[in-house]
Amino acid sequence: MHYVGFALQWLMKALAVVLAITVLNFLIVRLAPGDPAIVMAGEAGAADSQFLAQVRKDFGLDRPIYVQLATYVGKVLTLDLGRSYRTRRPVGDMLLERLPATLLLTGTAYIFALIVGALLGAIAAAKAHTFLDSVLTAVALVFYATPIFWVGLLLILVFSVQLGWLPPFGMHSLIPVKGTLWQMLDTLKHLVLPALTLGLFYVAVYVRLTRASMLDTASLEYVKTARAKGLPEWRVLTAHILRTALIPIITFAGMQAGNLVGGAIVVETVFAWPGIGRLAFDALFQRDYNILLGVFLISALMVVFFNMLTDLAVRVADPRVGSRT
Amino acid sequence: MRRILRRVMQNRGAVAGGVVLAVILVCAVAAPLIAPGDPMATRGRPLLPPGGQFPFGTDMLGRDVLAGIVHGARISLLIGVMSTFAAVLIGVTVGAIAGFFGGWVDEVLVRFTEFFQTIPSFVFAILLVAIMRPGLASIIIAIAVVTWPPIARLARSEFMSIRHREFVEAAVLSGVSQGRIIVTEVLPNAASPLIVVSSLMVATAILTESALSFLGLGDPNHISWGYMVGAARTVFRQAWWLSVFPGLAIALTVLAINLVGEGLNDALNPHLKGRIGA
Amino acid sequence: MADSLISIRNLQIELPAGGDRVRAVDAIDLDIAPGRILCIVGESGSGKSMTAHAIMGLVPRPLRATGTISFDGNNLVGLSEAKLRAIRGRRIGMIFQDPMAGLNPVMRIGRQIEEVYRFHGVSGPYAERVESLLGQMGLPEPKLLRHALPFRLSGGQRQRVMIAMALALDPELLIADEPTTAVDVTTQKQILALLKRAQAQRSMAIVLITHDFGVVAEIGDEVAVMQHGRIVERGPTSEVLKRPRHDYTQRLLDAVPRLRPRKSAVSERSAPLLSASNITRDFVNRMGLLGPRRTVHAVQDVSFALARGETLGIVGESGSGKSTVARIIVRLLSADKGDVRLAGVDRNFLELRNRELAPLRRRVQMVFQDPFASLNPRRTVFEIVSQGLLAHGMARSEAERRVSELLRLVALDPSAANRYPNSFSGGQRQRIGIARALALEPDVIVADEPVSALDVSIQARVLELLADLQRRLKIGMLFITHDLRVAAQVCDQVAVMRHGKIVEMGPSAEVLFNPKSEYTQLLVDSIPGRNTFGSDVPDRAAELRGR
Amino acid sequence: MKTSLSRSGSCLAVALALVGLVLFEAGHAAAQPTRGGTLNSTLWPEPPGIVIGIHLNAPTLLPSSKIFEGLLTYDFDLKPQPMLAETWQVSSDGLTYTFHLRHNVNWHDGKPFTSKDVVFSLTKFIPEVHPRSRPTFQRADVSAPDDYTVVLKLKEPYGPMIRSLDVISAPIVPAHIYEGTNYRDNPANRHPIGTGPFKFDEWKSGQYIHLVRNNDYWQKGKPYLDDIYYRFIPDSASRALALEQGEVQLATQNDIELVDVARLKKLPNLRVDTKGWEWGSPISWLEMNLRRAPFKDVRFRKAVMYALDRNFIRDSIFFGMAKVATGPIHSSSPFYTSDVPTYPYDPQKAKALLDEMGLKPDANGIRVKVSLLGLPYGELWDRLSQYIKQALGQVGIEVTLEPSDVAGWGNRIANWDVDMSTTYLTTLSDPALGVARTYISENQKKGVLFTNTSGYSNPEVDRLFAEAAKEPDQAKRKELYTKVQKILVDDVALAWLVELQWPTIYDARLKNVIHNGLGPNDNFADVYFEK
Repeated sequence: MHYVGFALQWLMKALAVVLAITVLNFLIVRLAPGDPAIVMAGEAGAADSQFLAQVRKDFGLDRPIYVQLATYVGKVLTLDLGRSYRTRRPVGDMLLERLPATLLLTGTAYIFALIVGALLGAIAAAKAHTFLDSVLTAVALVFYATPIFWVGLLLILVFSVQLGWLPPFGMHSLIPVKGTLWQMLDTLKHLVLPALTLGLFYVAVYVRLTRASMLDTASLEYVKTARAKGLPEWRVLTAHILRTALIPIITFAGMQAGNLVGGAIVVETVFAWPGIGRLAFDALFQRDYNILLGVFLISALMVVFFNMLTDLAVRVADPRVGSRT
Repeated sequence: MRRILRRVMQNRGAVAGGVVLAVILVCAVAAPLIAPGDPMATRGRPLLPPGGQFPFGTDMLGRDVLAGIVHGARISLLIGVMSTFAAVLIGVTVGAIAGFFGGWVDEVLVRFTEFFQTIPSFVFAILLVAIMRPGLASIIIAIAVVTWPPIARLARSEFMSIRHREFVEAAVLSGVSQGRIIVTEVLPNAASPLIVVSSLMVATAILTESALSFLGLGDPNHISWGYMVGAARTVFRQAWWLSVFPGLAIALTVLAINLVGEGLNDALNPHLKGRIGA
Repeated sequence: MADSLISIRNLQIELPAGGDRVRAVDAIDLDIAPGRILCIVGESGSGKSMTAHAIMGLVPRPLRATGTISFDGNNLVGLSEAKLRAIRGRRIGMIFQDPMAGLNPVMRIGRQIEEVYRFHGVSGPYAERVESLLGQMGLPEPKLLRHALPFRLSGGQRQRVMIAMALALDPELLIADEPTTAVDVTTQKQILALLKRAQAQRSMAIVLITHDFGVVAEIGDEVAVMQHGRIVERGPTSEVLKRPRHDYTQRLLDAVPRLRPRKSAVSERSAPLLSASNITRDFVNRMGLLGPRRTVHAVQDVSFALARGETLGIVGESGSGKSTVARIIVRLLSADKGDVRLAGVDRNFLELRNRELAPLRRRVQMVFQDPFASLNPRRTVFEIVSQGLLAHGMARSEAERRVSELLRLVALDPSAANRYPNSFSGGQRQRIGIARALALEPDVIVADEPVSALDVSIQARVLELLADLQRRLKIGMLFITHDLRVAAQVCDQVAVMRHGKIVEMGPSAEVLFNPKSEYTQLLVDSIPGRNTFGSDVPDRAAELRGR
Repeated sequence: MKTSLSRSGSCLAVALALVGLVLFEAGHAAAQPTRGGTLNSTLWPEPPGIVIGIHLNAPTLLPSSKIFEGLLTYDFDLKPQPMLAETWQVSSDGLTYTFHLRHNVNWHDGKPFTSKDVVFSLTKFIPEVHPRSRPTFQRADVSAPDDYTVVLKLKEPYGPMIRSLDVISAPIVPAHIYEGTNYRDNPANRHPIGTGPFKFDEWKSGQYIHLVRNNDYWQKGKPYLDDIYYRFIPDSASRALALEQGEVQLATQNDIELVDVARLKKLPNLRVDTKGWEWGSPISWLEMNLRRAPFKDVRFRKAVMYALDRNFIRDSIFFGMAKVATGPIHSSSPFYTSDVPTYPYDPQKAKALLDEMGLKPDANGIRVKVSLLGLPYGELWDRLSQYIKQALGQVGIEVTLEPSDVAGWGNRIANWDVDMSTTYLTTLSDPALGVARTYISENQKKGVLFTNTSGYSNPEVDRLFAEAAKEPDQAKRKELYTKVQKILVDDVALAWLVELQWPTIYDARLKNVIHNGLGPNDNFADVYFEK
């Protein structure tokens, strides 16, 4: 496997894609009516032309678009994502502060969904067309069909309001807990409900995908050979059917991984989770272009990175890919 | 066609889904008959619990929740179907051209599709709605622009595989023009997987609309389920019926569409229905 | 038979409602003697494969087998999973038809073979046990092969690995479901020889399912003929082939193409209708942007000429480039180099661009191999056959008349015009394909393996139709096939191709019966059951004189 | 000492509180402010900054007013009270203001507070960054005869001056930190240095702002609280939940949806207070673009007033947390008069006026079609727009709601690209500061929000406002403002709806939360948890 060639190819592609995205996003974001100065004036309940002119001059909003674009791309290449109009803080810092929260939430939900979903999907496929199968598929469908925020609010109502087992929102409890271990435990306790809300939807997706993929693989000829060899059913199911059925699932999971950034806005809103999904949402309404572009950039990098990872994973899982004689 | 219908009927889930969908379609079409008058008009005291004159209760402006659900069906389905139709139109065109002609055309279009996937789809939808001033049209366009890439990828792979089938080559030899070949030879055979996927997309579109309304980007001039659940969020605790009924309506519709989609899928490509046991 | 290994009594397998038959297997009784090779022969859909699967308990749900298959004291039908598993792979081995799909694509060869040992309680290191097994099967460098993945092996090699797996624990019975149907003639000969040797060494029984009487003649000690789920005849191979008692068996035997020289109908060769010279085409594939380039020389400098009313056969094994040549001639594939001249056209047919190409394209049409893939399932027969006519501007009413005429020409009832392809059998579909090819009154028809997907009996009738049409319409025909017997029966001239080159070309009687290159000789010798069916060609000298 | 209210649901909380109540009543007289305790308050949206002046957003004011202080503060009747200025005199001609500063006051970094800081704040810092107070302090020459005395000299008397020295209009910032730097980018903005009772400790983006007690505060023994957490919770339902469960003890302004406030009011462990907005005096109105056809005609504007049932708005939209507005000036202002034309809910009169204008209803009862750009500040304002559309619809005015987000809304109003729009604005402590800007002709500045965007222009009104601003005699000013109110209301310059009374909701055991005109924006020096 010529890894150098592969890595080089990925690097070139990543750079080109990210640059193209940055430019296009820069232009798209500016299409939204109004600008940060108006928003800040609105919030302050006070403004005069000098205030508006001041804000716009400070951030070069008064200069022509292409000049703004050139400066922005120039800065991005030096890893400087510009500053937020509202808080005047460097966007890089703001994103770094909030990225771990998003990755923790979406990462946990993603892994939980992948494992539980694939497992349940495999069971449903193994027991295809039995009662258990229809129950699992029905439950998967229900979670696939219910709006995420609705599930979130219901979970809060049941588990934190009525039963009081879990905190309803936020990432840490109010009185800062001492000791890293306790803090970790505290964050985990806060993580359960939001990760569950986000996870349940994706569990449903993976159950259906795994089941269909396994049923497809089961009808292939070599499964019959495996049985003709007298292998026990569990061996046939795992080593032969599941092993190959995983390949389309890995591809799908790779695609989903790229979308981890934006996927959690609704959950971050309901659970007051300090992630960059909600940051992007607020930035959009505050027309804080640089933050929005920063989030888009991170998301683009993650998509390109995970695509590469998926390519690698698929090549490992399915040696036929890429080394066909 | 009768054969496909017969096979769909055998799938219990699809039948149940079909029945529920039919009820919802009836609501959407005959909304003014079932709940006459403007669903947005105040009818009674605000926040009345379900029962008596208002089987589903009233919202904070005293509007009848049942009327909202019946009329909401029309808007939610409209958004779901229209945005999916637009997405399928864009997706199939791009996918067909890329898949059928291949070469550099394919390369360019694949890059173009990939670009759309790098932007987090939901944030992009919100951005589009904000740009085009929130409203029905902008929601439909936003959802369509965000959901066409998967359809394009599917159409591309379908077209690529069918393009090399022998009956297509026979048509080429008979001197049939490429345009006609796409329409008469390739598209009909690529239709079945596309139908199944687009039925699932209608469901996802309705969910997206409800999420947009939840975040305050719904169109206040038209009552939709998403708008109702979004508006009810603040009184989630004491007026549970304001979000439960529309939420149920969304879930049921999406469930029904999925079941019908699954039934279609089994009917159109029966071998998929295979078994694991010998 | 008292000491039979397996005795099958009243075996029945129901078909789901709506099929064209009630039962796949209809109450058959069959005894399998130990240490002998029993061939079960029959056309597709005769239930032969289902019977084999029933023995192994692999009848796919929702079908269910009833009746008794007694083996070593218990009835395999309905036996508990645990007991069945103990037998499968240990006491009865099985191999299947398609080597390409028979092995797990993502698991190394060695591990797939180890599984047989591991899950039947054989402990200890497996390395050299597997390697010796692979060696016995005649596979090159077993040490390397153990770590290879299936897709690196050829079809023949994969079939040998499958056989190795089946024979790992020296089973008493090996069931082979059409083991050589999907491989080339030369490979088929080696595989049959391997099976015969393995059977002799292990004195085990083999049940071999096939549709080719040649294979039966080559390897079978006994034979059972099946039709519509019933056994119509059974007995020692030599007897059944010489004096078949049942007329169905007789009909099948007659339909088997003989390697008989063909009286060349064309007295002398008129001006060439189509002449091709120095056709070359390479295929380049590259892994990833910077991966190494691999070039395959599919067609190298091929030249030939085709006269009106004459059939030129191009014969060769898979990968010899014969299909590539065919597709280049009909302009479905572009050639790197090469010149093709149609009678009356002074330009190179390969270089014409769309406007000039369109009118000439109708003069060269093609008949495809797979009857099920060459007709668009979603269009009526009329639309399929008339698509060329309509595209060239013929009025619909005129086209309708022309289609009915064409259908009658290929011995199909004109009423078939408004039905869909899925309501026709393989043979009927191929006739529709031929009607489509004839619609534009072409000068040349390129037939790419037109009959290889059909059952023997139907094959014969379609070949007769082609020969008859060619005589009546004076068309030149380029006939691509891997089966020398079919080539001998149909072609006036024959060209033998190997690795993209023509190794030998000339009159079919000459090339096939007095081959100059020994590759052709190898091909001729590899024809299964050659001496049984070739008996009416005792002496080459006589055959030459017979001209 | 975090409140130990157990989480086992509200019924247990009721029992505990009842016991608490009894104790409270008995020991009322002897209640001494107890020291200690952590106050958790909700705060949303997360403020852009924490230095008053550089940012004037409501979320900035809440924490910042605990860190910085002004020369004065104001009681519920907006009478000036001492803060950094111990005593002060105003000359009879109203031109000279002299302030005597407190001694022994230190900045949080230990540096002493002197008149140099006041002069720097009033002459450099505020005119540069504070758009609202810029015109006020450009009128005055500020000098410091000695370290603890500051003198303001005016060219002409300016009524509102005495009421513009609170911490929000005139924050006193440390000269030694800001002098000579670019105020907006000064690193101190992220961890501000003030003189107030609480010091800045930490700001975790997306989570909370943490202030701790200033042990060296000039009011000895104060503040009573140990520290304050301002927690960012994006979802109003979650905020209400936090309050109910005692995880949070204070919620202000529109942190909680008004419909929830009505519910929370009944809970024994919570108190709701709508006072404390006198200084801000926010009024909500429906603005009509007088540059466009139907709105030019005063009869149409009167018809709109008659068509809106402002009692329904007060009760069903604002759930009683409001007062029907009669005119441009807030009822808590000394210059307010109720002797103005009134517009009771009278749809028939509205229809009569529309008929008089010649706007006859067509086949399905529609006389005219207009559009409304509703304030996009959450679900409350959506319902207000829905009601306006429905109410005007009943008299034949078909309203199309134009949904938008904050930036789009601000942009279209500032550029006069709208038929009607709803908004609310603080009219501040003096009409010259917070009212005139909306009605005087010369303040029509395209592209700038909160100016005279409705396009109303009346020379008489301009004259009255100018004169009233310069008039030193309070009685004369009241007379002038009464005339102005009569004209504006008769002219229906705007369709005033309600005076907003944002609720402050706090834990029953929290004392002195709202005890002056600044309400929750007071410096909380006196707030304590009763044992």
